[in-house]
Amino acid sequence: MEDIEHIEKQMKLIRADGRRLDGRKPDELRPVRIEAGVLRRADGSAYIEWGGNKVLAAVYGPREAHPRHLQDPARALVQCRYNMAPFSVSDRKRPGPDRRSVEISKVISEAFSAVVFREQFPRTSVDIFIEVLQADAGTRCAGLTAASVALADAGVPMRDLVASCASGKIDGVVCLDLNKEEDNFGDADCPLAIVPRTGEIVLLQMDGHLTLDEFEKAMELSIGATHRLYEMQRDALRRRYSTTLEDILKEPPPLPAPPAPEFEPPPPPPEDDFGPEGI
Amino acid sequence: MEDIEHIEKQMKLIRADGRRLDGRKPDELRPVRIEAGVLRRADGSAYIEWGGNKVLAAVYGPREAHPRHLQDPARALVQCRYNMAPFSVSDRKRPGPDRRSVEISKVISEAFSAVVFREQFPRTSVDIFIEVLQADAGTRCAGLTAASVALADAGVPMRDLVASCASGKIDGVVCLDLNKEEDNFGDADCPLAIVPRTGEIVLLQMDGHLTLDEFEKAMELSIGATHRLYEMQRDALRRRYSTTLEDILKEPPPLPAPPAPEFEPPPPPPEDDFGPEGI
Amino acid sequence: MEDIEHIEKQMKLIRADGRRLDGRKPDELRPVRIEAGVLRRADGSAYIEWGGNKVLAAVYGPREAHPRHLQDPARALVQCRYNMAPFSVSDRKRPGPDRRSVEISKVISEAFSAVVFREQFPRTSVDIFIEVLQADAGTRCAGLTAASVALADAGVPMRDLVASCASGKIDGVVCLDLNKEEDNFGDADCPLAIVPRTGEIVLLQMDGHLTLDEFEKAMELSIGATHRLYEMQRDALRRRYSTTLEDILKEPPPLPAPPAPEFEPPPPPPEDDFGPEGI
Amino acid sequence: MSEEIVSDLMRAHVYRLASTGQRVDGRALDEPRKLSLERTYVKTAEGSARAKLGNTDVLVGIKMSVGEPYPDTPNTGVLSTSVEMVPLASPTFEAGPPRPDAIELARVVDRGIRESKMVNMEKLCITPKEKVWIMFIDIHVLDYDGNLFDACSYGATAALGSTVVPAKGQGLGDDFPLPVEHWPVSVTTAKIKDVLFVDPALDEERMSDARITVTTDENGDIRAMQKGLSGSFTYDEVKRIIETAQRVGRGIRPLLRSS
Amino acid sequence: MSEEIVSDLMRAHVYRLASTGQRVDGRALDEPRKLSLERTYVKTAEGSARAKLGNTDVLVGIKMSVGEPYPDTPNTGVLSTSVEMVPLASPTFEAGPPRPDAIELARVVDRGIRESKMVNMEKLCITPKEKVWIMFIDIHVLDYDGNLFDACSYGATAALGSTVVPAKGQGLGDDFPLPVEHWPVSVTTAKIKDVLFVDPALDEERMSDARITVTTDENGDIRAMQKGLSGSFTYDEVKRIIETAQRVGRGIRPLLRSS
Amino acid sequence: MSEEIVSDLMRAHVYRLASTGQRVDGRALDEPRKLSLERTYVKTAEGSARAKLGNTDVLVGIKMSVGEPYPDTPNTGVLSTSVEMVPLASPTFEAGPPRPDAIELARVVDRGIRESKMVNMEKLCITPKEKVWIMFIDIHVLDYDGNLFDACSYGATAALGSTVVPAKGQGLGDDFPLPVEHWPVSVTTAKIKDVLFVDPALDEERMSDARITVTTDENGDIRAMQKGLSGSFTYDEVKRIIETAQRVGRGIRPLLRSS
Repeated sequence: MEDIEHIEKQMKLIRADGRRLDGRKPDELRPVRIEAGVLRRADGSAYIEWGGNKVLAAVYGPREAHPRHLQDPARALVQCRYNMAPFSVSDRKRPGPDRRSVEISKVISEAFSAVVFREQFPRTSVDIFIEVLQADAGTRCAGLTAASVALADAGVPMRDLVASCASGKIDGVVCLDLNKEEDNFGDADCPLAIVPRTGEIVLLQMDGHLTLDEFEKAMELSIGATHRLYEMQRDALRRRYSTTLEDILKEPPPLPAPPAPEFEPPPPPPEDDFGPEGI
Repeated sequence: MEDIEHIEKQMKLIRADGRRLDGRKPDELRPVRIEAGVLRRADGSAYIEWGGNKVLAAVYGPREAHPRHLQDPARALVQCRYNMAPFSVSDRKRPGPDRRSVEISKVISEAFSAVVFREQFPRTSVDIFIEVLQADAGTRCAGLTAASVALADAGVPMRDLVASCASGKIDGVVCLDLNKEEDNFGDADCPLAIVPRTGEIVLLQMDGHLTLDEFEKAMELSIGATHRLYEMQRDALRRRYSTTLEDILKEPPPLPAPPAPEFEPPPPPPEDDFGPEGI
Repeated sequence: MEDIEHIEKQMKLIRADGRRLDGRKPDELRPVRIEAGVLRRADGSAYIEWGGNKVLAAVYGPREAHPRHLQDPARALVQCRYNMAPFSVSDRKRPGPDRRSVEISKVISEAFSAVVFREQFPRTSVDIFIEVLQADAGTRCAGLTAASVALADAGVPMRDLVASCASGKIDGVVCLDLNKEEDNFGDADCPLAIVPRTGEIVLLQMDGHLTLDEFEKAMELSIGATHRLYEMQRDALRRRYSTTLEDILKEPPPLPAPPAPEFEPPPPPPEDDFGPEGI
Repeated sequence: MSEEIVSDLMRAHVYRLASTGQRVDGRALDEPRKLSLERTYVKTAEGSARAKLGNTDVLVGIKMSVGEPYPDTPNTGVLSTSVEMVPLASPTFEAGPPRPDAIELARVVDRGIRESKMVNMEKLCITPKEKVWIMFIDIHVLDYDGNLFDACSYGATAALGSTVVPAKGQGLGDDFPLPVEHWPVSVTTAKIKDVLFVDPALDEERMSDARITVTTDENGDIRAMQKGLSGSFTYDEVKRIIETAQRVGRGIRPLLRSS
Repeated sequence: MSEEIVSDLMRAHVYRLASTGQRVDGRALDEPRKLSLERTYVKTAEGSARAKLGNTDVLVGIKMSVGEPYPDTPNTGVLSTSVEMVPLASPTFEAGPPRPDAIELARVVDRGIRESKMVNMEKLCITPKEKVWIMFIDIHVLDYDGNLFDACSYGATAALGSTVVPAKGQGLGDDFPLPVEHWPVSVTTAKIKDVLFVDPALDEERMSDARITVTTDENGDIRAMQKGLSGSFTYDEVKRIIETAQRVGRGIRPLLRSS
Repeated sequence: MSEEIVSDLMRAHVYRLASTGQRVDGRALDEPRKLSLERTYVKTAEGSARAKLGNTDVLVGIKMSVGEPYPDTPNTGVLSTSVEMVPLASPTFEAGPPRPDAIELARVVDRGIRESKMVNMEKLCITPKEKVWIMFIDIHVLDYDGNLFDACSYGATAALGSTVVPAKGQGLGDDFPLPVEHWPVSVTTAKIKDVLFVDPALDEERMSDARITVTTDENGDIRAMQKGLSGSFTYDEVKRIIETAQRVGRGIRPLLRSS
């Protein structure tokens, strides 16, 4: 392989003890923390920290789709806009969508289209906004995982949450969840998103070089990780809704009562749609 | 102050005799000339020469607002577009709006929204176009002052004209109506627009460095100037409407009469709206 | 003339034997080949090879005009989009319309507006797309000539085909149909499009330097050429429609019959509209 | 412009008049409107002219700056022409990037100046392959009452004639007047049915079937042509139009030239 | 923002309260909402701060890069401020290029920082005429609950105060903190009919007639002002507003300064 | 593309056929349409190929120019891929800047070529850090009858295989063929309900639930993948799809390779 000629590829990414430069084992996820309901204006929202990634997701809708000629008379549109803040990467990114963001927005929109009960809301749009505040590889998986929680927080009916994680190959070793350095100097990256309860794959991309065996190994790592992420998503939602009551009681009563509250508390997530093991 | 370090700031802008480089006293306005009704196609128009500024203003409307989703069912929109010709400044300006023009368009739109009887024309738009043909600092004040005359020329009902002038500080002295050189090398600039009959402030911006005392001094200069400008605006409208009849009589009768005149003579300005001292 | 100072102009374009560098006589057309009905999706289409030019034309419509506010309640719009592929010229052209393409699209739209029976299809649009795949001077004439065949192939009713050819001046000699080199280093170019049966001129542009005599000579060459092109256009349409039946018989019958054919065979060209000598 | 609805009645009236050689504003069919030019109108430009052709009013500014030549013309200055059809000038003009109308207009004005070799662009070369003068012709339409092609062309020609190249400010020797060597004149003819008339005013232009702009030089030679609108011309009409353009152009040239 | 329909009832309620010195959320008329600042929130930026003013939430990142100075300020670093009002933050924000709202906001925040000479831009010159530091202030609005002018300004000020110039990575000596010399504070006052109140929350802002932002420095001197919305102020009101801005600014300055 | 309304009847018909292993046009489920390639179709390009996959027709041109490398890959040529879905090719394509469809398509084709290291980009370095060859792959869609991913990929691959680098014209030695080292093949599989079929024609594509493109190399190794549309795949399906892509790819590779 001409990889040997690459200066960039000569970097050693796996240490002598088999661990990665950040100390992780090949099948180890970076630390992940998810919080639901973090924004006031959005119908639903979530925040995720995943390794060095910091990502916010918000959901608005179902609401009337604009412009009107885009409305689908039979179902809701699911439209995602993935965006990176200019300061989220080491070289400042110019504001506004680049080609990479457009593609990621498209595949995430398609992934969620597979789980939202779109037929219940004809002519509307479910709008998902993902803002990457700090990037460290794997932002689309982090964004998808957070957006899924934001959709539930917004009370959008769906078949299940979606959980997402990538695996890749570095120094010839198949590894879970590459960080920035591993992604830049590695051999392959393969982001995946699944519907955890059914195992359906709703997002799959790959670039690099994997044999079929390596691909299967990568998939096993990713699928395993999505189940762990699914637990964290559900925990975040549980924390959000169990604390709501306490929080309300702790807050001082508003002095002069406004004639009508602007912000309705978000409705509880639709238990039915998640079935017996739903949140 | 670190001003001393500025090479740009070392320029002397006030002469030993207390006068400015162009010979003006601190409280002296540059020469101003206003002409109403200078364009054929516009519903109303005006031209202003103010020092080295040459600015045209035109008004169209009230007319149906486009696109339709912008229409306000309760009142007219007042929309201003301030634009500089590419050749109006020393380094050629690329055609089309830059960020500065967008901001100026916004604050001028807001200034006129305060005086137009907007409720009389729901779903319409009053469109104000300001074209800077030659710029010498103070173009937004010149444009606003001309646009006000153009609105009256178009017969748009309003509470009063708006008159506008800036003051600033150069070499530590508060001065009225800075020119280009004074604006570039001065310490502060503060454009103001008021409704002369009531003294209401409808536009106010400032950048630079003024103590509260200096600010008050600047405001007194500007407010005084706006009253002089108000007289000139009303003179321009008086000239416009007293000469109309003579002009018509001087013109040769059109040879073959067209079936219907395309251009109605503009209606007289609505006297009522200006009250007893109206034009 | 200062032409002598032009290094570019010192190139000799007419040989000692009076022929041009590519061996053509001054009144000689480059080889032209036209084929009708070359695209599957378009309502009508044509391909032309003309010297080193390779151009595709497609027609869609009459179809509902979009956006709606552009619809003309009394007639169809005829809208042409002329576009060059990035690789069609020696220095890569950036994708998307440049000012030259916009102008050419406009004059071609106007040329066809003169022949299409627009009143028969109010509120619709007849959309003509011209894609230059390889350019060698004269692309607008080639595109127009092909688009005319595509319109007929689409069954759009029109008074006649339009045929187009340019003439110009090189080394002081008026010549028909300049190629790239002659266009770059020549003295004038004058594209023409006419309605062959009536001789009406529907497109005429010129740049360079022609005396009135030279202009008349150029027009004679171009008009003569358009009649030859008209024959080729009609031949292309005849070939297209005489072979259709044979082609169908040669094709294997589709195995499982689809419930409804997606592509209707295009209707025969409207004989009536072309009158007695119509195709 | 063509979006505007003009009554068939008005069109019939104009045609009836024209077919007896008359026009709504009293002009003869081959008579352009009064042209007035005000040169060096704008002090911030290196050259400028405000041109009024009847009630059509345009302002043209010339800016000169130093830049690189195009690779294929290393010894030649660069010419760039643009037109802003600002919405101040007409209820039918809209803000935004230039529409096809404005682009065609700028390109036709540009061709008349470029192809007639009005300005000797070789003399605007400073250092071959490296530094040349870039000449920006910016046309601002102020009041639109028909026939922008000619009004813009006259304004640009007069503005170029008044332009002084600011060489001194760039450390390139003394300022010098732009090397103008030819005086092209654009004349636009419109057609309703079978009647031709020059310099259409807005009312005439809106009901015209076809339009053609012919730019001729001092010798009467043709330097640029552009046919427009959805109608057509016969070859004989085109020949007559060119002859008229030559004759009318001879009348207008002295106005453009005097500076 | 003004597109949203607010019932006249709500407006009357807010006004009635305000005219007795009360506000819907219990604040006094001259009392800003609680400001909390989280500095160095983003590791990929040279400086950053997340500012929450009540429920309004913005994130500001500072990026420093090396580039050319403007020709007319050859010894001065370059400052560029932009605001993204991303649709995540409000149902009324739309994707797309910045609208006039966002442009005005960015320019007002920029002026407060620029005109107060908060950062000594001369110290960001590397080689006169050739190389200077370019300082990008990028403001990302995350949750919009009114008064973006102050929230964005506070976020930008705090972020600048935490910024370290990455000189080492460019081979330009040791990293150094941004040379901050002044601490401007922006205070925005809104008006309903004849009542003034600082730091309007969204509900208040939506029903305001006019708005004014005043930026003052340590000495109480005015560095930038911007009036907005379609209402007006009397001159007396403006003077009162400035005095309030000085007083409220003194209370907020220590929060911005502590790093 | 998905905007078009396809009757449920048609979808039911296609599904019923497919579930018995048949297709509307008589192909087997794992049988791509006939691919024909015409190389060096365009003389103005350094390489080109017109690819017809059934009735889907695309033209790819390769232009080589000299420029600067990216700072982070100073020894490597630059690859830029774009797709124009011109409205000539389909009633559903619109003029204007590339839509998400076209951007995704260009990026997937680009990844297949880039990640397979088809062209040795190091050999396109002229002077490290300063001058490299920039390789533009421009894809022009001419007739859209489904499965643009594969048609565009085949056209691009064949065009690259026919490309000669014009070094002589740049004074950089003799012209040389592009250093092609691998032959990736893209194979797209669509799914209706539980049935999979390769190379969907337009009718099939419009009623598909999901789509996946797999690019494999000579060794059958995977170089790029992209799942699309709003449906899903099971993991087992993905494995079957990859194996089919390897097998079908082996059949197509000789066609792309022969030059």
